Amino acid sequence: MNALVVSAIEKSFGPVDVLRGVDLEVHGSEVHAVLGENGAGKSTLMRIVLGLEHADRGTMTVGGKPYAPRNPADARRAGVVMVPQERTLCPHLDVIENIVLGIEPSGPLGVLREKDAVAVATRALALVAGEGRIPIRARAGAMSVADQQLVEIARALAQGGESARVLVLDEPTASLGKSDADRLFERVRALKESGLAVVLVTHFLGDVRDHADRYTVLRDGKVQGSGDPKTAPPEQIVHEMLGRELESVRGEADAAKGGAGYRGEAPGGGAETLLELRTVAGVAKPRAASLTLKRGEILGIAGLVGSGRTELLRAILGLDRVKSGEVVVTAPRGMGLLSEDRGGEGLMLGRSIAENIALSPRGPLFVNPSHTRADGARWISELSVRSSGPDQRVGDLSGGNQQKVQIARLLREDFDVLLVDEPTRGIDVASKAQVLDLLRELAGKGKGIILVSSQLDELVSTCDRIAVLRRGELSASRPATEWDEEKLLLEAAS
Amino acid sequence: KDSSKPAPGTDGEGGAAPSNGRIKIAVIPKGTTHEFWKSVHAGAVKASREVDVDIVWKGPLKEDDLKAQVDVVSTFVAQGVSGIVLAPLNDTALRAPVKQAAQAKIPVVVFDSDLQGDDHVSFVATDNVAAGKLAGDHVSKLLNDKGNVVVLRYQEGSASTQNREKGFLDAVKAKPGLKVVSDNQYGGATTESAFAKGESLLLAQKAETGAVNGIFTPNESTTFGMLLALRKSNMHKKMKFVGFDASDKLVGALKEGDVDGLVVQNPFNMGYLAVKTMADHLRGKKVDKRIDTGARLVTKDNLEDPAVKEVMQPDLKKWLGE
Amino acid sequence: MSALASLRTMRRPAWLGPFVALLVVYTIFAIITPEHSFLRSQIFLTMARQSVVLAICALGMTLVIVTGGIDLSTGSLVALTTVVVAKMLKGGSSPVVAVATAVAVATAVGAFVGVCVGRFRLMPFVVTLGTMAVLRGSAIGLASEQKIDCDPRGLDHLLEASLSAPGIWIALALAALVAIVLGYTRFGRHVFAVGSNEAAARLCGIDAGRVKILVYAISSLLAGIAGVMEFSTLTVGDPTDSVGLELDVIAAVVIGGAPLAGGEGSVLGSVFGALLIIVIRTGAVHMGMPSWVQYIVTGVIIFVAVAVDSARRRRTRS
Amino acid sequence: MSALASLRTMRRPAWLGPFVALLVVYTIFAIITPEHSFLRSQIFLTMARQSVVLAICALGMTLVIVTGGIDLSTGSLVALTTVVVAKMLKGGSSPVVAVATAVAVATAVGAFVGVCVGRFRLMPFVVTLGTMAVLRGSAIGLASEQKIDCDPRGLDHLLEASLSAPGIWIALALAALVAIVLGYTRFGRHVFAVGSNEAAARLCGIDAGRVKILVYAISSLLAGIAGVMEFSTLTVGDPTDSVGLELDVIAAVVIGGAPLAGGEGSVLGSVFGALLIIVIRTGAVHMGMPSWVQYIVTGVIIFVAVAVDSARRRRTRS
Ligand SMILES: Nc1ncnc2c1ncn2[C@@H]1O[C@H](COP(=O)(O)OP(=O)(O)OP(=O)(O)O)[C@@H](O)[C@H]1O
Ligand SMILES: Nc1ncnc2c1ncn2[C@@H]1O[C@H](COP(=O)(O)OP(=O)(O)OP(=O)(O)O)[C@@H](O)[C@H]1O
Ligand SMILES: [Mg+2]
Ligand SMILES: [Mg+2]
Repeated sequence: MNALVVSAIEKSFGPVDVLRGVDLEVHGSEVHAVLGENGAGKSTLMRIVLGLEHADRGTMTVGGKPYAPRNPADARRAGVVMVPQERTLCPHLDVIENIVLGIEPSGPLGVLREKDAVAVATRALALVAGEGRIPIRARAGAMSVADQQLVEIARALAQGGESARVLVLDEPTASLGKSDADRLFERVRALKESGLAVVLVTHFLGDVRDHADRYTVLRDGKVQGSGDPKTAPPEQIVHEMLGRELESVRGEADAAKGGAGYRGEAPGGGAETLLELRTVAGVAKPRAASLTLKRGEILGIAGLVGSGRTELLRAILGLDRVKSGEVVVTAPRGMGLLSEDRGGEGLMLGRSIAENIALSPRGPLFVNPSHTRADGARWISELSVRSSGPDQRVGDLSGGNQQKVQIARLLREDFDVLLVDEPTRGIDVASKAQVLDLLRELAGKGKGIILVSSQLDELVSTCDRIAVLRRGELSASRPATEWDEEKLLLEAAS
Repeated sequence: KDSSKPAPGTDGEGGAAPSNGRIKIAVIPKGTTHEFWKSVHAGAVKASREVDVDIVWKGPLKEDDLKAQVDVVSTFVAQGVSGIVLAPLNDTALRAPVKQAAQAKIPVVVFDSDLQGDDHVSFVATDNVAAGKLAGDHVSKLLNDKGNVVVLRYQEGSASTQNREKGFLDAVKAKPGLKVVSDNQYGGATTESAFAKGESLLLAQKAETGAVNGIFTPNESTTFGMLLALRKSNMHKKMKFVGFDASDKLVGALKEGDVDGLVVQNPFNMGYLAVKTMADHLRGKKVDKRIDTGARLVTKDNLEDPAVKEVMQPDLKKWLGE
Repeated sequence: MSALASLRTMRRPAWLGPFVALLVVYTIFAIITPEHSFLRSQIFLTMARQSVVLAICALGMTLVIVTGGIDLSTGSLVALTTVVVAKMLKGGSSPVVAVATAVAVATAVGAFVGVCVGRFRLMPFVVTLGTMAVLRGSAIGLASEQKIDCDPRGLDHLLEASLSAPGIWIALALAALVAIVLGYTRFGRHVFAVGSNEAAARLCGIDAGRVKILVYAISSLLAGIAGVMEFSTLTVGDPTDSVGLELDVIAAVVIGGAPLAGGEGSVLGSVFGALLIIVIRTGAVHMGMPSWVQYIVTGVIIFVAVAVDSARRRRTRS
Repeated sequence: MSALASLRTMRRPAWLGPFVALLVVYTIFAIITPEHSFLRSQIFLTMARQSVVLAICALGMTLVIVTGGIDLSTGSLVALTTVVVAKMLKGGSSPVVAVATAVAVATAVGAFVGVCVGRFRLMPFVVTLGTMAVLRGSAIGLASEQKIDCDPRGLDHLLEASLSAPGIWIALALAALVAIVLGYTRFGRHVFAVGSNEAAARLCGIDAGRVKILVYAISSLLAGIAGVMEFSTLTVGDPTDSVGLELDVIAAVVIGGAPLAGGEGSVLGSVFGALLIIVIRTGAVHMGMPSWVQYIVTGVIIFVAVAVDSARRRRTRS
């Protein structure tokens, strides 16, 4: 039986038509992947399913009954739960409190039953993260993005409880490492076998192939195609997503084969050194990191989640305190960081695209708003940011397009050294290829780049050299040609 | 009721209005919520009916807010009333707006507190130093010229109360047997702040051990606050307490002996004379530069005197229509 | 090892800072007052009595601030309550009816503010700024621009500087009640969640609007009770009473460790904050400091309390 | 089509709401005052004069609120400035020296607040609450608990209800200057960035601490200038002046369309907000409303202005 049926849903925000008559059927006991470019309307559709937004037109049913949730509480009563794309934990509450939020076990007069809460929460946590992986009394705000993501998945499971029919996962693995992601998919399979319908929004076509039973592609707010990902060739799916061939760019599909990867033109010993780290140690991580970065090269940093990659980048930039060691910057035009936490510290969500791109500590004393806007418009077309114009609030953009805005800002600054933390997180295949090509191109123009990514294939195909970070200790770097994904994983996990 | 409308009964009667319309006088007190100002208001209304003029009664929005009063005066000047009757919150700061009024040919009568300069027509008020001295002499008499005395002041920079405090302190300091143990605490604008201050002050001076024999407070809110503090800590009747101004509660306390004396001004008369003087001036009569409205000491004994009674309980209802 | 780790991650109670500040300030005053008169039990009781209004208001304000809101109408509401009580008593109502009416009026005002903030998503600062003016005006108008004089009919004994006066015990009981609600009930948890991340709370099915309506209603109910206590002290209805009280109340809550951004706060901290303010005030009068020195001392102590608290937090975090 | 779309997505300027509110309220008063005396040019000039202090303070407060901060010390600072000017004049200084000293003192206070907020990351609400008390105390102490009387030596002509008085022009020039700084300079950008997302601003290499120090210093400098204007009106140094002014100033800025959460705000909006408050106040005096009606009207208008603004915003977004 169909667990969730969505028919002819339309939704617009002001002048922007986001969904233009979407139909979607999800069966019980299946994992249904929803694919599409950045800004295609995937998250909006899911938010409507959860009652966070309300469709302008169209109907839905759950388990055959009409379904029109006014709010997430209605959705939960009907057995629909979701892990949204952006992080939504209460930073001041601890892990347990976050997981049982809204479903707190309680006695008469609403008095909390703490023991029951701990039991419910630890059970849910154990399912997604394994025993003891996450400290249950830590405040959510103090945890890494990956851990927060796991807590959120646990929360959705706990909230659904026994009566859950539909679980919506909006890019659940975007900030997870491989082992956490694997465990999650194992979990998803078990849930599916117990009769649950799972809607999976993702940009990882590999995951779709391995874990989904069916897929539906959205483009410009309309359904463009659907089928069985195990039989449909990846090229076809990509074509449905983009409406054109993915020729010149390397998509995820062939990047995995290492095909168009960049090799062997590493700058010679004579290239100018831009950055040198001498046994740098931060407050907790990194513990001893030494590296040199030369003009024109991309240095990859691999590591498991929590190994301290983000801290390393922050220490280099001076955002975190360096306890010992030395960061020697010889780059004349300085360094810039692309944050992995774009909502938290990457972007001013309340302000326009143009203003975000123009944000800089440098520049002339006086600024001209119309120049800023024109500049913004130029970057929007350069990186094909899907938006209504340079004046649109960044907070109203889809996740992937927000990421592009962040990149545009770095490019505009014309730094010599770019520290990029998970640059392809949450962006679609075409944009992903575009971003990686862009990095290559920038290196070609003489920039030095440090690339942190959880996508090992990305590292192998894009970098000149790769170093591995293991619990805060950075290994010596080796040419990318000497690595492949298995070797990196082995090194990082050993 | 609406205290701001032209006083009832002034419309349609008589035809004495000048050719350019009826005379409209703005009366600007320092505040509106103390009973003192209610009586002034009543007196002003009485005068307005007698001499057939319209009055507008308008205090600063916040009680005792200097800037607000300056703004009210200049707004009336801009509006172009016939005359302004003003109780200035400061003797210098109101000089400029009053000068402005004079330039706009709007005469000003000052009442209650003085104003520097001579742009105003007349000054109608109590002599506050003398009134304070009245209180000081009474306390000395009650204490037989010896003991410890406490003053709870009203507010920083308020001239009329500072004059009363000064008059009181002058009188007390003239007696070598009397010692002022505290005179640097201010009760602030409201009863509640005066009460909290008074309570803490009594404790700090160990009043319960008999270390304080006499108390003076210079206006209604400090007097009432101090009265409450004495009552709440069971120290009423244990010391001599002379306050200033009157209200039902204070008169009740006087009768019960919790207050040993109240210096009262004659606010009704003040309001009456101020408006009358202004009307006289506007109609071309000659008016005195200084008009004293008098102050007297009220005690339990003279409370029933008809003269005192009239000052203490003017018939507000009749004039304000409440 | 794990025990040690759990010790380190254990949260330092939020009220510790204000409690230490209170102790230190009290001790300093006790030492420097002549003959250590600051230690007399009567002083203690008087300070307890003086704290009652501030502390009861701070209980409600704690809830409001934890949701990330603010309430500027507290002072006006207290004044209005004294006026309503006095007016009813004067009109011949029994004390019970007068008090019940006044508290009901206050609660209704709070519910209205809550609806504006919770349902119509108006900024609490502005809504309560407007409410503050409207309530002050209503109080003055209701009292015909005068203090309302009436027979307090026993209400004046509600709050006195004596252990037998019910006021102090009522305040303590209310503090315990609010602390329990905030710390041990679903509603309390939702209050924190709404203040911490409203979107997350909504996602989890919490009706954030309802939580806010309740919070403002409770807060105003408490302000109403505080107003009754204020009436008990004044024995008149005073429409000009408690101007600026809200700033003291907010200061108490903030000193008590609740940032205005919401998501954090503790009832105990706020109560200590209120006590600290009263101790400073009483101590200053006690020392015979001129009023301007009192202002400066109060300012500096607010300052130091928060600076020290913030330094401690930073140390704990890193 | 594209022109139409761009028109529709074009952002409505933030000052439009308060401007419309101002027009509506002014028109209502002009209609209902007897003989339409509200339209006389003298009234217009008087209101302009009365707005100067509030508007100049609102300029600085706009900067502060855009960074997500708040400044409660404005009223005290204005009072302190009047006292410093008066004291210096009385001591025989020339008016220029007196004004310069007073403004310098104010700026220094602001820089201190800025260092606390920007460098030591203390909460602005609490820092300025403490500062408010300290400054009030200092003003009273400096003035020896009196109003300071002095020959204003021409400073009283700075601000008058006449087109030839420099005060009104100075205020306009300052407004233009601050608007340019906020809208057309790198520093203005940074002010918005810090208020919008401080972490992002830091990440981009903006020294958020420095921005805040500058913002509070500028804001206090403006409060200092406002204080000089206030002195010009009062012609005495009044240590009890402008109690609660900060709430009016904040109300003006918030009515002007700047949410207290920071990241948004416009100088023009704040100026209209300040004018609205003054028009209500003057109109009320003009109509001879009793003060309690005036309170209620002010409250209701604050309320309506913000409710309408919020409804408009919601409509634009969806
Ligand atoms: N509140 C809003 N106001 C205006 N526009 C919005 C709003 N929310 C979403 N949009 C627009 O709707 C479109 C679809 O966004 P959505 O988040 O659904 O995309 P998505 O498919 O999830 O993309 P991604 O893969 O990048 O997450 C985007 O162009 C976005 O700008
Ligand atoms: N503010 C914090 N307080 C306490 N612990 C933290 C804080 N931030 C991060 N951590 C911990 O430090 C570890 C490293 O986090 P970080 O995000 O730097 O890892 P990473 O290698 O960059 O992984 P990823 O970026 O994939 O999350 C995490 O395990 C997290 O629990
Ligand atoms: Mg999305
Ligand atoms: Mg990271």
